[in-house]
Amino acid sequence: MDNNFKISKKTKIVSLESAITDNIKPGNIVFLGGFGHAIPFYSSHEIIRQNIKDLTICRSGADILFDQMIASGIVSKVIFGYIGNPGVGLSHSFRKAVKDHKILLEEWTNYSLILRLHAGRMGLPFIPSKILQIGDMPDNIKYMKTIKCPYTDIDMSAIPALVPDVAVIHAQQADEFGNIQMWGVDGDTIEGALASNKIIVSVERIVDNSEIKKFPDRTVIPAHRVSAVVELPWGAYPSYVTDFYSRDDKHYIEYDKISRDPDLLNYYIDEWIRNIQSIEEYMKLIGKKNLKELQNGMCGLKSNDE
Amino acid sequence: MDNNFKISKKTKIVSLESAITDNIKPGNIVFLGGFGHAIPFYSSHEIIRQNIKDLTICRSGADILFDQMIASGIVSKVIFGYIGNPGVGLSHSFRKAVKDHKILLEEWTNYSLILRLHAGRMGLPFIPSKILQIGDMPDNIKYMKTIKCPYTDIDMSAIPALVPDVAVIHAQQADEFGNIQMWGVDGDTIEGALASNKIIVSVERIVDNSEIKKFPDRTVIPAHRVSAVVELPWGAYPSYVTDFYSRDDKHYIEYDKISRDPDLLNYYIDEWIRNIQSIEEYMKLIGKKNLKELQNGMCGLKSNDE
Amino acid sequence: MMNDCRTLSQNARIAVLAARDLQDEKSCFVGIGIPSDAACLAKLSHAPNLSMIYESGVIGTLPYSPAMSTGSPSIAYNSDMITDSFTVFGELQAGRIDIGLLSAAQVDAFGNLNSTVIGPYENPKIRMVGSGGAHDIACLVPELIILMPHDSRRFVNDVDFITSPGANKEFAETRLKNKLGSGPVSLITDRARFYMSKDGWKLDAPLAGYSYDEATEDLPWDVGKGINNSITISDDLFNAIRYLPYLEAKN
Amino acid sequence: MMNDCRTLSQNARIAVLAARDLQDEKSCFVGIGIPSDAACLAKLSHAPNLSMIYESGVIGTLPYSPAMSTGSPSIAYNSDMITDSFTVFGELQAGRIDIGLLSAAQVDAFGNLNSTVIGPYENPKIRMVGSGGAHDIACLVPELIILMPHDSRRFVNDVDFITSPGANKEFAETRLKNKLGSGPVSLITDRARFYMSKDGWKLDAPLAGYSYDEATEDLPWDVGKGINNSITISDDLFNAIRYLPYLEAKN
Repeated sequence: MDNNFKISKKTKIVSLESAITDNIKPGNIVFLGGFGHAIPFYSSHEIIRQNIKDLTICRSGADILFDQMIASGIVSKVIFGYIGNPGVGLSHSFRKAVKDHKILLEEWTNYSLILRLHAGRMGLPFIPSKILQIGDMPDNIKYMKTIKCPYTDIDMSAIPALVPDVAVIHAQQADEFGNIQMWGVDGDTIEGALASNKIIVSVERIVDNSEIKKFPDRTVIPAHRVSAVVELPWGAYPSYVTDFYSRDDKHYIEYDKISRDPDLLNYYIDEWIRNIQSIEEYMKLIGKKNLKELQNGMCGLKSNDE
Repeated sequence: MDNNFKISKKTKIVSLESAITDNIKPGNIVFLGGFGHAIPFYSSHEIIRQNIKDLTICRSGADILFDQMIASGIVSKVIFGYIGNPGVGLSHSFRKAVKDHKILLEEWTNYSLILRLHAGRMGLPFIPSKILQIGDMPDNIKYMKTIKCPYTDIDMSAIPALVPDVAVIHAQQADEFGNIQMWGVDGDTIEGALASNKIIVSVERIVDNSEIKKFPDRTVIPAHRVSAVVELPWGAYPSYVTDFYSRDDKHYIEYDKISRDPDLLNYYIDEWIRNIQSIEEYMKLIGKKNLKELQNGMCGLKSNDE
Repeated sequence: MMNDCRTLSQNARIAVLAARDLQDEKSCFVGIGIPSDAACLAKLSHAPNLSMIYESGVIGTLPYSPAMSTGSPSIAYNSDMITDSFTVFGELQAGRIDIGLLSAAQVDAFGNLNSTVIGPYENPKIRMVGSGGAHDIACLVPELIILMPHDSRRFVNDVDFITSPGANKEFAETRLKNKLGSGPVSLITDRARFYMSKDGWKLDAPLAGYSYDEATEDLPWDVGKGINNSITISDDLFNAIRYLPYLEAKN
Repeated sequence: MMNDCRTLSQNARIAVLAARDLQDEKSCFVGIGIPSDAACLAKLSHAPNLSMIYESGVIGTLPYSPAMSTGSPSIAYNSDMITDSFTVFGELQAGRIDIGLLSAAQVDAFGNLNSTVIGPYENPKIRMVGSGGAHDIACLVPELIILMPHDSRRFVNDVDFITSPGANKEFAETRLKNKLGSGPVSLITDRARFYMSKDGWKLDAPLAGYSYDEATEDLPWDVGKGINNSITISDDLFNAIRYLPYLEAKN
């Protein structure tokens, strides 16, 4: 084939505003990506700014992004394996919402939640597993059925598929057509994205398609599955992005204090989320010194150049 | 932690001879890796040289390596989805062995074979699927059971797990501890390796552990799962290895003619397999000019430097 | 002036006719050979956003040269994504790949395909390669297109072995009940396009330049009179063939 | 001269005691905090070939600095492999990871662990983080080691919620029947090591420097008299602590 033949293809690049408006509706089940790494903070904040309500949010291990979503009053249900502030303590907004019966739970474990997404990704109504056969099971997941393995006769849990309406994830790079490249810790991010009907991706940088083709193994979601791509450098702050910036552990520690106090938390949500108009304002809030330190931090730009 | 602290760990590097002798026994189920790409020709030839008999060999899509193993009389059973000479035609040794009832078949499809390995990899006795419900099913897989999905009530195939005794695969590189890195087309290679109880890996090159740590995402099998590592440049010829050398399509085309004729095939097996004492002899047989051309070919060394 | 398809090779004729059925922005699961060529032609003409998915796990590629295997260098080279076979078959089972293209040694009136054996399974006259991914694609894909050179031995009343199930009544019912793909929708030969009806293949129309008699020559099925006079190939599609010179050379 | 463990921080004491149970060439599924620290100490002393697996998918790493999450930079940095969570949990379910280490808010006599709620599930006094991977590890791993600071509120007769199932008779029977892992084998506190018997935790021995009374203080269970006098920590293991300065600093 003629090497120079150019096919003119559709771009998937849109503004963050329309990525969210066009793809997330009230009542949707939304998978939020990022397992410690590459958590889509900034794009999820846009859901809060647009005040899209009655959402069910899901993932295996969730951190303070879930706390912020819950605190903002747009979440009616969580489907999860863990919600906390890893290494710091509890998710206080989650704790309060549960205490005040303001939120519905569907409480799995990390592996069973991943298997739910795995079944969704594979187009299966369920997948068997050995877990969830002993121990206490919350009423909210007692709809799960048991099956007998037709070969070994052992009882197994029939983990039901989970097919989120939309996945929101953050990655290192994409081309304009929507080929997404991510490396470093993934956790259940790709599993959740591929399980979902729509996929919204924010990336640190848009690159040319020729860059994508240099490492096709790094492409984790193919263009035709992606609904929207938004370029959002620092979009995963205060989590981290391998080869871009490190994790702001201090932010997570401070958030523990802040989220214990409703007034402080309101102020935080206004300051860090509701009043923010652009990623540039977000970066300003992070602060130049901090941006530089995080770029120099472990797994940041500099750490990679060693 | 002290950056310079060195832990003295066990090496997994052994000779090809002992990699095969120590890990493959008569009667074993052996998964052979490589899907078009990185087919473990040379290490599998050692199984033929050692004349380890009564083997069951398995994978989804199999090419002329399976033909050679069958022709050598060491295979009593094949578990497969496809056996042929892709883009060229049939596997003549397979065709003859079936005609002469010299081989047992367990005939799946590519996806069901992959699901068998997937179940094995996940520690499940079976995995459900929508396939194998309509169409003809050979008697040799009629032991497969059907189950009812407890949620949707639809009938599904209960694809039984396959846990090979040993996987033999070829990859780009490994460190001495057995961390295996592979990129390019994988097909079901990693699935099959992770499903297996033991894993034997030949690689184009041994690299320092520090090279592995530069791209931990490229590590496809962790050291603790690997039984033996052997350095075998050109070990995947006449298939190819991305960033090393291209596929020798001509060899595949000639093999079609050769494998139709028992005398020619015997001569071929002596020349290319039984009489070969070292990878250097194999390279000599490939020929200097051909080695160079293949390095310059598509997906070869040079193609990567563009 | 109408593009003269009689000047094309047999493979090229199948490829252009099949390419017409591949709409822009769809995703399709393609095998090596004419299926891949057809998708390339569509992509190079009316369907620039067509996504081509190979069972080796390669996505988003336009082969420079004919590939012998779905895992070949010319498929992997310059691709947008290389994932594993498990992932692409999973997408297929999840109904997220729109179209599949298959060929085989034999096809019957309801699109049942055989690539396993000629003769009885236990005592084959010719033992062939087996399903590969063909059975899986035929079961799972929402829309299946079957590609066949017009060779009367390939068109049969009953295939010797149903490797890849078609759309006969019993299968159609199970497909619906068990939420499988709906099966074959069109049969493309180098002379005509057929569509699947309740009663099996019916003629859509011959390829422009071919007569009704040529289109239906030696077919063992009643394919009707055709619903169109002939199928013409657009200039864009016709001209795209020049990007796949091997397709022309290979008759 | 015996290494004086009383000079160590509470966390460091748990970590060295637990490290003893991690044999060379085994693989272990570790969480953040003391489990990870214990595995590091083992690797730096008697178990150089111990494979450490984090649920984030990271394998083969020695964290330079304490990590807050299993997906944190100090876990990912300098690792041998980063795969996905699906893969490592699959290895666990396949029985291919030998040892798991867990901590929790509460533990009972049979090693049932609670990290879900204090108080009733529907009206919790304290709603905690939930299982994470803890339930999965407790069900699937062949050998489970439980790590607990000696804090009498954590040792209970009945946990408020069984997040991670232990080895009571009913569970043990199901474990055997349904081919799960065999569950908890040891409980490590900062004062002693206990092993699981048919009747629940029994004292192996106090950590050297601790008395029987200290080791069993406020425990609500009958842990017996102990089968050894005391557990001394080898020089290699004791000295390895200097590579994890944060472990010492953090009491």
